Amino acid sequence: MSELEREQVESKVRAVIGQTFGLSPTETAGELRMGDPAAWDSMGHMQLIVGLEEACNWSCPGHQIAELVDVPTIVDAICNPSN
Amino acid sequence: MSELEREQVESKVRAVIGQTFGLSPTETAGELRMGDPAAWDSMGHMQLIVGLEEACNWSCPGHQIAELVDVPTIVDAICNPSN
Amino acid sequence: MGNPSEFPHSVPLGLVIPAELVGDVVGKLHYVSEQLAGFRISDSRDTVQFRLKPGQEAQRALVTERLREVATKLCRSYRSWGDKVLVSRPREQFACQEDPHPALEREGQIFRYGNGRYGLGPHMVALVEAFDRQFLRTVESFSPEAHQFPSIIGGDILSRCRYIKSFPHSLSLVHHLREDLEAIQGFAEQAEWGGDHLHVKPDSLAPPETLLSPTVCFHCYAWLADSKQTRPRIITARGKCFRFESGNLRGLERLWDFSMRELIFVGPKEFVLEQRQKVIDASTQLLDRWNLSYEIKTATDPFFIDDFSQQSSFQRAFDLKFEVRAALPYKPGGSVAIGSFNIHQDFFGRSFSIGTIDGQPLHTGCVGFGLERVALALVAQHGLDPAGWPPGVREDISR
Amino acid sequence: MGNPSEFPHSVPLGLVIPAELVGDVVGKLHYVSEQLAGFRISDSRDTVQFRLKPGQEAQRALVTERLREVATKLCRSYRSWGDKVLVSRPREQFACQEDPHPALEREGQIFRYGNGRYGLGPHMVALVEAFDRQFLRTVESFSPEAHQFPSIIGGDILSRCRYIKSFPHSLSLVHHLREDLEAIQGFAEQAEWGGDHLHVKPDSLAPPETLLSPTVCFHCYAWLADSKQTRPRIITARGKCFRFESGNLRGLERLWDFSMRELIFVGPKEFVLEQRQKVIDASTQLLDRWNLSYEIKTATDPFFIDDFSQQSSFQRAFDLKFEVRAALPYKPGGSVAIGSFNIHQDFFGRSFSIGTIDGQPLHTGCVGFGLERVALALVAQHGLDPAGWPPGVREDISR
Repeated sequence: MSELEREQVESKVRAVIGQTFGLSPTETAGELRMGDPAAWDSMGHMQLIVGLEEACNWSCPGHQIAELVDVPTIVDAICNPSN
Repeated sequence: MSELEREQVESKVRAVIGQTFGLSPTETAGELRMGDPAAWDSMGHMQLIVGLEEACNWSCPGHQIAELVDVPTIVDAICNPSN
Repeated sequence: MGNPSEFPHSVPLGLVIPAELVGDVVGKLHYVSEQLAGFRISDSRDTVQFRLKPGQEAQRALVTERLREVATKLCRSYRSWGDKVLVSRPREQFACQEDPHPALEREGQIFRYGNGRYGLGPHMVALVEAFDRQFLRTVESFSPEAHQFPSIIGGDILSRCRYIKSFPHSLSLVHHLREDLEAIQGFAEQAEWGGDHLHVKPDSLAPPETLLSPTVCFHCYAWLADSKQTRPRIITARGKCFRFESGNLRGLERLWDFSMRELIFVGPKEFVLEQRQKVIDASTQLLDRWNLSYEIKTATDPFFIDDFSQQSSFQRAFDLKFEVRAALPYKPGGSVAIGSFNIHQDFFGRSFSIGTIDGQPLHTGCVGFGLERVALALVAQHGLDPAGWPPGVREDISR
Repeated sequence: MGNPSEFPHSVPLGLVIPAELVGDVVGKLHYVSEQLAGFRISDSRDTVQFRLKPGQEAQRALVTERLREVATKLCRSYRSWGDKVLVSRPREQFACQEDPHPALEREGQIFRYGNGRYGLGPHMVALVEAFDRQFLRTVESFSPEAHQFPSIIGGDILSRCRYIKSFPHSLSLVHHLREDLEAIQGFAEQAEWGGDHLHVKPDSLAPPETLLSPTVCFHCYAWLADSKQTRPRIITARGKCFRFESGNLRGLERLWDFSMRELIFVGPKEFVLEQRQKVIDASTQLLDRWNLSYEIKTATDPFFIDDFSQQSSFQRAFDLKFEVRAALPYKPGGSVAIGSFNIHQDFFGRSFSIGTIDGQPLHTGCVGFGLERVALALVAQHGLDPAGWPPGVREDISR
């Protein structure tokens, strides 16, 4: 996967996170991880996963859900769905 | 106190018991003691004492209340208020 | 206390409340009106002084009338009784004279969650558990059958023994939600804490099937209900008990939710009377081992107004209830009931149809210790530091 | 079971309920409608069959719609997870294969007061107390601080940790009467047991300030609320817990009112994870000493419908909950959860503002054993006669 494609996925991931937790564009562009924003809690995490699955036409295996707690890890998971 | 007066007191006592617990004349004339009739329970006992005090113009000392559980004892207590 | 600005309104009663009845009267006046913010009995005991909640002045006449009605009703039918004192352990000097509640709170030994709801920390738990354990050892010779009962009790049981009508003021009803999807989802969306209560739609609640159990022994009688007993029974259980006491709730002295260890007797009249006396003797040994200052003397239950005078007089007349009152040195002359020794005659035997083989209703009695109050009395008399507690207590804690 | 006259109505779901989700779906369908008299999932798991209460046929369409809605909602968002099994103690042969409830009742070892409300007799009490005592000994090296908490809990506490919205179906609200003379006297006159509930005037009740506590540890977090902790804490308490489970209530397997011993951890993430693992190891020793057949494996809490899929998935994903499931030989393949080992991450640390010195929310975890269920599992596997119980059990009872 090219660097360009990766960047496209990351911006989509950030957009979904921003939408899910009602963030401003500045916040959406900043550092994001579970617990920060505060709305990214247990309920928020599962909403985010479902939102990402729809937006990225991707299916998240159960065992991976717990690892996807920041942007780079999420992007990795979506870009390398075999993992 | 004469036998006659005692009989008068007893018939008054029986009348108050009959009234208090809603007994028939036959029942009122029979053997009566706390627990029989069933309505002569804790609440009933105190209602009876109050009723007897009014009807017989008598005042029952607290320490005697527990002893007055049948007709002869009640009649004794009313006839010998010094006890 | 007598500051007139604190209690601007007065109700002359036209009688003097007997000194020994003041506590009972005060206990009942809390339930008179939700508009009542505070009250006291005047030093001359012939007047109730009170204060209304802000903006409730229009209720003054009604509240006045009710205060007078309740106070005079209780006084009119009062009989004077000399206290019968079975055991007395007075003390001149106490290690501690202060109200222990603030220090207990500071040291993490108690925590107030709300009206009548307290948590206990390690030292207080140690006292509660040690007393309970030691009481069980003390009554081992009775060979009691250990039982455990629920904390929620069916409305059928409380109706059957007249509790609902005699103690309505202290009931705690339990409601679950209706088993209906729309009702449950509606409740979940709308339920919100409003500062002092939960806002709920009443129609989302199912009608009450149960209440919180006010005492341990009712479940025992319900278990034995409609039976003929071939031998006397001695049963023990520890349980949570619940009595809502309105403005009377006060620290560990009076909790809405407390723990009680009970010993229950079911048998012929003489058996029950004899067992009660034996437990009084055994308990005295334990209380002395704990070096408590206390009295065991006649008492009555806190019946609500309509039942109060008659039922209380009856209990007094027949010596049905004795209480252990432990001294609270922080209240001059004050004490707290930490245990009671009760005879019910055949009341529960009749109410629950518990009889002999030939159908005669059996007698019952029970002994109960309020475990949080025992712990309170101990720290009130001996202080908070376990190193200063009596040797018997320290030994019982470490066993 | 599949007798069509027993369940005359059918709801085809248009999907097959995953086998491992059947229990969760059944658990929720009980709350769908008060008109529902009974139901089952078909063997093919693609249909719900049901029966209405007499005279309620008009509700058929509504009930059908709700059953379909709930079942499909739970299935649609379901993810499949392999069970993670930490410990497994299978057994081929059990001393006892029968449901012990009838015999326990016959022998005076249990008594059913009503839906989810049971009393225990001497042998069952001995098991409950011995397990609790031995568990405390087992975790002595953790030096837990013993606490005691109320059984009634403020609506503020349950709101603060989202319990009211996540588990509305299992709540028990507590109402005392209004502090008003007329309301109390009116209630006392009118309150009457109506066969399955108490007839009461709703306007005689004060709005609810408290509920019955569904678990032990909430009171612990509320005690520590809005504090900064200088060191990790390990706290233990035993308490009554209350979860109304409607048609799921069933003997000692699922009580409305049960006893739980908890061990609670508050500290940094690694501390909490490490303690949980240590208690799992210690508990395994105790369960083996009691010669129980059980498994320790991943599980989820019984969230209500709207929260169910997401919260359960989250718990599974992060291995937040492990349960001890003890075999119930009288149900082929069946088991009962007798304990659980839970991690809450920083959920309670955030909800109750329990932080480190520099304000970071702390993590929490708890371990709980349901004492009546432990006793049930023991008699279900080893029989009712104490002489036949494993040596470890007999020893622990006599200590």
